[in-house]
Amino acid sequence: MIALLGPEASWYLGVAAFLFATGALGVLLRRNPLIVLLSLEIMLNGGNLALIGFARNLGDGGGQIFALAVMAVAASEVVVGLGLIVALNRKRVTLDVDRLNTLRG
Amino acid sequence: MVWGAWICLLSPLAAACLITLGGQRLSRRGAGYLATAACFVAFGGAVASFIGLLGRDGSQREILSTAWTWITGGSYQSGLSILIDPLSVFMMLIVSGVGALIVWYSVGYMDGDTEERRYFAYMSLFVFSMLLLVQGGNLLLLLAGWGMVGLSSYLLIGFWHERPSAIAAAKKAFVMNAIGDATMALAFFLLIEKANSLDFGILGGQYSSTVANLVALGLLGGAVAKSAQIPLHTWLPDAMEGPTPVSALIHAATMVTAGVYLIVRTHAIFEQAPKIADLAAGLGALTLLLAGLIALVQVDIKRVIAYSTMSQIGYMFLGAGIGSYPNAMFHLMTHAFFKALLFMAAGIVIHALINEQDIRKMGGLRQLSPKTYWGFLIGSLALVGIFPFAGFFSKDSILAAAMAKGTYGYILWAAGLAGTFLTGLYTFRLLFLVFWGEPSAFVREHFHALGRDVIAVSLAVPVGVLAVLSIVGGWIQFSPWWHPVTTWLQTVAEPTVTPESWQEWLSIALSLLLGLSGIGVAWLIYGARRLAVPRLPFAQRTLEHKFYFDEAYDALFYTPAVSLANLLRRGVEQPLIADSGRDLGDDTRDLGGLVARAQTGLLRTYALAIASSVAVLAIVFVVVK
Amino acid sequence: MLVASAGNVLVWAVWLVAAFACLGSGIAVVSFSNPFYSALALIGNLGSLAVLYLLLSAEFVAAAQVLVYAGAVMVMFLFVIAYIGPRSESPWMGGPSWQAVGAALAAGALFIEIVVVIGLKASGHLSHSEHVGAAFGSPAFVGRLFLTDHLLAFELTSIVLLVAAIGGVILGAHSRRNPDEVPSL
Amino acid sequence: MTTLLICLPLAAALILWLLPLNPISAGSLALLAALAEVGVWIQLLVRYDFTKGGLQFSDQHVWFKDLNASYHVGVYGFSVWLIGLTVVVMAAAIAYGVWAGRERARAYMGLMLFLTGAIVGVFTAQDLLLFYAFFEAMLIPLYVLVGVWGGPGRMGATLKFVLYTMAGSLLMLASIVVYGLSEHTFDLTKIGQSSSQWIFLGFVAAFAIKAPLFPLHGWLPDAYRESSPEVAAVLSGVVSKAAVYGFLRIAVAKFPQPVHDFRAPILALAAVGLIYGSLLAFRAPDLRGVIAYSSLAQMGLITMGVFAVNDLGLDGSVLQMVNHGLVSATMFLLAGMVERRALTGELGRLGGMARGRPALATVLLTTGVIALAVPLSSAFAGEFLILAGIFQRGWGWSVAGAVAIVLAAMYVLRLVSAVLHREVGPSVSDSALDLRPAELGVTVPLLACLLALSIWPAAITQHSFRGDHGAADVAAQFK
Repeated sequence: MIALLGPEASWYLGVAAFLFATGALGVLLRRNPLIVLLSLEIMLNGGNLALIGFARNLGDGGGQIFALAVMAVAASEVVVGLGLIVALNRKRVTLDVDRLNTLRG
Repeated sequence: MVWGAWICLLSPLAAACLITLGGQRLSRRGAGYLATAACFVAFGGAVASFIGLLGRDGSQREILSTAWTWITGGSYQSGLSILIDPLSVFMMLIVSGVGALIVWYSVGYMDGDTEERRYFAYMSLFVFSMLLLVQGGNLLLLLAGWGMVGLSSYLLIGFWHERPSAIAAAKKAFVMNAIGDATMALAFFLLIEKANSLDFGILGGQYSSTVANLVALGLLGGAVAKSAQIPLHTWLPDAMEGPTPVSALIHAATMVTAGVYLIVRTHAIFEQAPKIADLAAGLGALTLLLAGLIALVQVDIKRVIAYSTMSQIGYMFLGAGIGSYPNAMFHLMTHAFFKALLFMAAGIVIHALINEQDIRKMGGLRQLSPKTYWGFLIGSLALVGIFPFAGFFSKDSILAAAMAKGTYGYILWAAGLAGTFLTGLYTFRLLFLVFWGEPSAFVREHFHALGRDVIAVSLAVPVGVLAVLSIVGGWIQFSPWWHPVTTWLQTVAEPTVTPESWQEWLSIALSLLLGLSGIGVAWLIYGARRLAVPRLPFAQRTLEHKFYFDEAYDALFYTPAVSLANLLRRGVEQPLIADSGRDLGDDTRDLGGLVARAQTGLLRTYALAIASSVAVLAIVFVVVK
Repeated sequence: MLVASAGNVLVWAVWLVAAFACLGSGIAVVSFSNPFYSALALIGNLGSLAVLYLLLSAEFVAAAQVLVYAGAVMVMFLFVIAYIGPRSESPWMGGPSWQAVGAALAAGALFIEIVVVIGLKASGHLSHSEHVGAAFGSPAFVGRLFLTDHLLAFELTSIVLLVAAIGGVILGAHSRRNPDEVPSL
Repeated sequence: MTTLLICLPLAAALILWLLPLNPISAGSLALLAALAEVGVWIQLLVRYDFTKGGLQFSDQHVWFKDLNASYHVGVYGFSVWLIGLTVVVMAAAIAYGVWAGRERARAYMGLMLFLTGAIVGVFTAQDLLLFYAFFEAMLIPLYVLVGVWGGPGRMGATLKFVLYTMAGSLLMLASIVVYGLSEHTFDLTKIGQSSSQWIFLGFVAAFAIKAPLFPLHGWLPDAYRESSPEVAAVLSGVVSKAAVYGFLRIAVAKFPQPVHDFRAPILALAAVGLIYGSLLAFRAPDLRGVIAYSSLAQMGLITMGVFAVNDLGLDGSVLQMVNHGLVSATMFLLAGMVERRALTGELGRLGGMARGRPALATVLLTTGVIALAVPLSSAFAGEFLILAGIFQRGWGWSVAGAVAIVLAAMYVLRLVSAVLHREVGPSVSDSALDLRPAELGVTVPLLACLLALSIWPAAITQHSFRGDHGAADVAAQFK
């Protein structure tokens, strides 16, 4: 049986929260879709860290499984997101999320 | 006998349907003969009914034949039934007999018109409607016939439908008649409420004087409208836009006299409402005077005759109003003869002059068309009431009956006598202007005589028959000595007044005298031209404007109705109702636009919205938990 | 105990380094104007996260993180960045727009709220953690869980990946028939 | 039998939507289904026992057990006639649609058939929730039919129509829910009478919008002008009757006390609508406008008859519902035919079409004459009974009606002359044909129905209510 060495789970969660907030800031602030995607990755990783931290804290493997699933979803999202960016680029559209306002009401 | 009446009613309808459905498969002439034959069959049916009734006792002469229940409303019901009694048979004979002659005449008159088939379908429909009116076995069917007659007269007046004036006249006639229909219907609603039935029998029931007055007033409204009495008379002169046989059939012989028939048929209610009966008589007297005056200045040959028709119906109303029903009916019959004769003779003139109706362009036709002249002369004498022509026998007895009615009767009597003078004057003014003197340039240029073909026969024979009837038709009753018409109608309409013998003779003498003096004055002015036409500009203008009735109605009803409709359209319908939907829609759309502005289409805004919502929600959850 | 505490100190040290690297690289990702640098920073971020996962006995996840995420996914990112060419933006130019202020406020609020919520709701449980077996987080452990308790999640994940793959192919495909015609969005 | 009558057109609609038929076979199939529907109705008419009266051919299946709501359909004497009106007019409308060759025939014909089923459902539903379902099902295809196949202003027209009718429907739904829950059943044959004014007004609002009654007719002129002629025919001929049916079957039968309390205002609105509609019809600038506003007037009249709640008024209004349905349907179809020839419905640009077109002239004139209720026509019989009935509630109402009769003569004659008479109008070319045989095939049967009714209006008035006493039947709530 292994005890948790080093900082307790709350420290990890603090890091996770900070990562999530940083990612959110990037998503909200940046106009380059690539960086928005990267910021999204940071948010997802913040979530993953929290999942794994709880998994360790509770001794339940489910959290890790979930983190893996999140990774898979993140990969999928990257595929689609990058596909979109490439397609946009091919249409000579400026890569600026503020220019993409076709859905304007 | 019952079968005779049904055949009488239905054969014109059958002809109308056949002509309509047959369309081009029927030749134009064929349609005319089909309609004529149907009317003669109807006349045969009427004669059969007449003979059937003759064979019965006086008290048995009322047969109601119901085909089926036409309409019900709870316990109220009215059947599709016809009534065969002396009054209806009397009318059937006149309508189908004179009608058949006029339809036959039309075969010649309308020859060459491109839409002859339609014409004869309408004519047959009219005869059917008129027969339905007089045969209807209850008030509802009477109203049905009443309305159908209005409809077919609309169709016939507007027959030449490319002429805006014809269409306007037709519409006017129909709408005026619809007013009458409406007042009659209101009277019927009251009867239904009080008696839950519309059989003729209920008219004899006891009603409060208010109810009786209202019912009688409603019926009088219908009668006045149909018979072109003041104040609902303005449609009749305009209705001369129709073909001349139509004028003869509708506006002389049959339809316009329906009002008289109505009053006689429903006399029971008028006897309970003496004030309304007096009103009817008064309106008749007023009409006969005003119409006679207007006729003095008219220049259209048919309009003069039309006003004389109004005037003569005024006599009938006078008679029916004072309760002298048989005399009113008798005058109705003789009037049908001589007025149809006058119209048809005028029709021949118009036909010969290629549809010219202005008497100022006519003159001297006596030499060119002597037979027509004789026919017209007979008709005119009968109209004025000169012995021994038909009008003499019927008109004078009405005047005599008025004398038996007290002071009010004497006023009516005086009006009637004055009317006789006017009749002589305007009738012979027309005769002298059209037939006497030298042929005018216009006449010489345009006159073409009738050939000796089928057309001429179909024009001449009915005129001849009617001329004979106008001479001898009156002899069947001479009220001082013999009165079979009164006896015949006794079971249906017992007269309420019987004049003394001296009153009869005095009326005869005075009316003959006044009629002759009217003719004399006309001869002096228009025949021998010894006197100049009197110059009375104001009177003339008033008469030419027909006492401004049209103008008054225009200002009182039509213009306000149109302005009201326009006002409603612009003031209520457009802004309040039509735009209500648009406003509602616009507002919704504006609101949508407002909300849509939040949809910037910018990803970051959405993300920010999500993030802030999550932030706020998180606070809410923490606080609430 | 001493060994333990020495190990403890070591773990703390590693944690501190990894955590600060993680936070720093996260901030770097967000603030670099060139996406290429951002992507590189993200690789660092992912790597330091993997270290933290290891400290949390999640060996398999850490390995997957490095191999799949920092490896494959980020390579894809870099390819795309290289493909479209690095374009810089200057995110911090000009005064703060309402959008920027709102973003900062929202992000800050989220951070504080998460901390507060965790502190309020879970502080008691977080102070002591469960003891776990040596196998916890091993590939065998994860694999067993995936094929037993979480089979459905596993299958769904695979379907999501498949769909994403198809989507990527369609988005990236050139029209063969008409080269001018690009797939519409 | 009743269920067959509802389901036959619905099934046909489904087949049309599902099978990839070409327009011609789709049209033929739709027409065939519509005619089969008429055949089924004739069966119903023959087999309905009028001497017994009451609810017949009923069919009941549990729907929501907890709410006591069920699929319950059946036919009363008067519904027989309204169903007959529906199937005949729908058959004519579909036939005209087939002949006119509407685009996307499968969808169009399917919607028309669906509409038929829904309207028959409205006339037969004996459960409030089912009634509501059919009422809404009737409106949805109409939205589409007006909005997709209508004229240039169809979107505005549809928007108004949707807004108005949805508002009414929701009020009715609220009333139905409150009424049904308070009475613990939604079955119309079992539900008791209520004296609640609010529930009553909810129903009245819905029906008054649908009928429509003044001043809730804002949707009417546009919807009637912009929709294709056969849809306008159905709208004014049949759909408006569903509203009056609602007045009769629900408002009057179930709410005797509120009817008594609100009689004067409702009659006043109806009378105002009658005069108002007549006046506007007299000044409307186009064919459809005249017919639309005359429809408004007629609905006012029929509503007066229903709210007279006596034998005369009720008999008259059932008869007049059928009459007006047939008349206005024929008029709208004729308006469509005239518009096809002249490419306009503006009265000022029409004229002189009678010359050389005897069939058009005869059919239009005959229909017009019946529309203005010339005596001896069935419309006269209906109006006469209604006005005689309403006379007993106050003579003033009948005077208003009599004025309207005169106005009706004015506006119908104006319409007829503007199309047929006077000089040839600028939009009428000599090459415009007379009615084609197919067009005669659509209009003549409708006209024949009217003429048959004119010969024997008692066919309807004698066979509408049990024992021929409408008021008693209403008082007994048609049980």
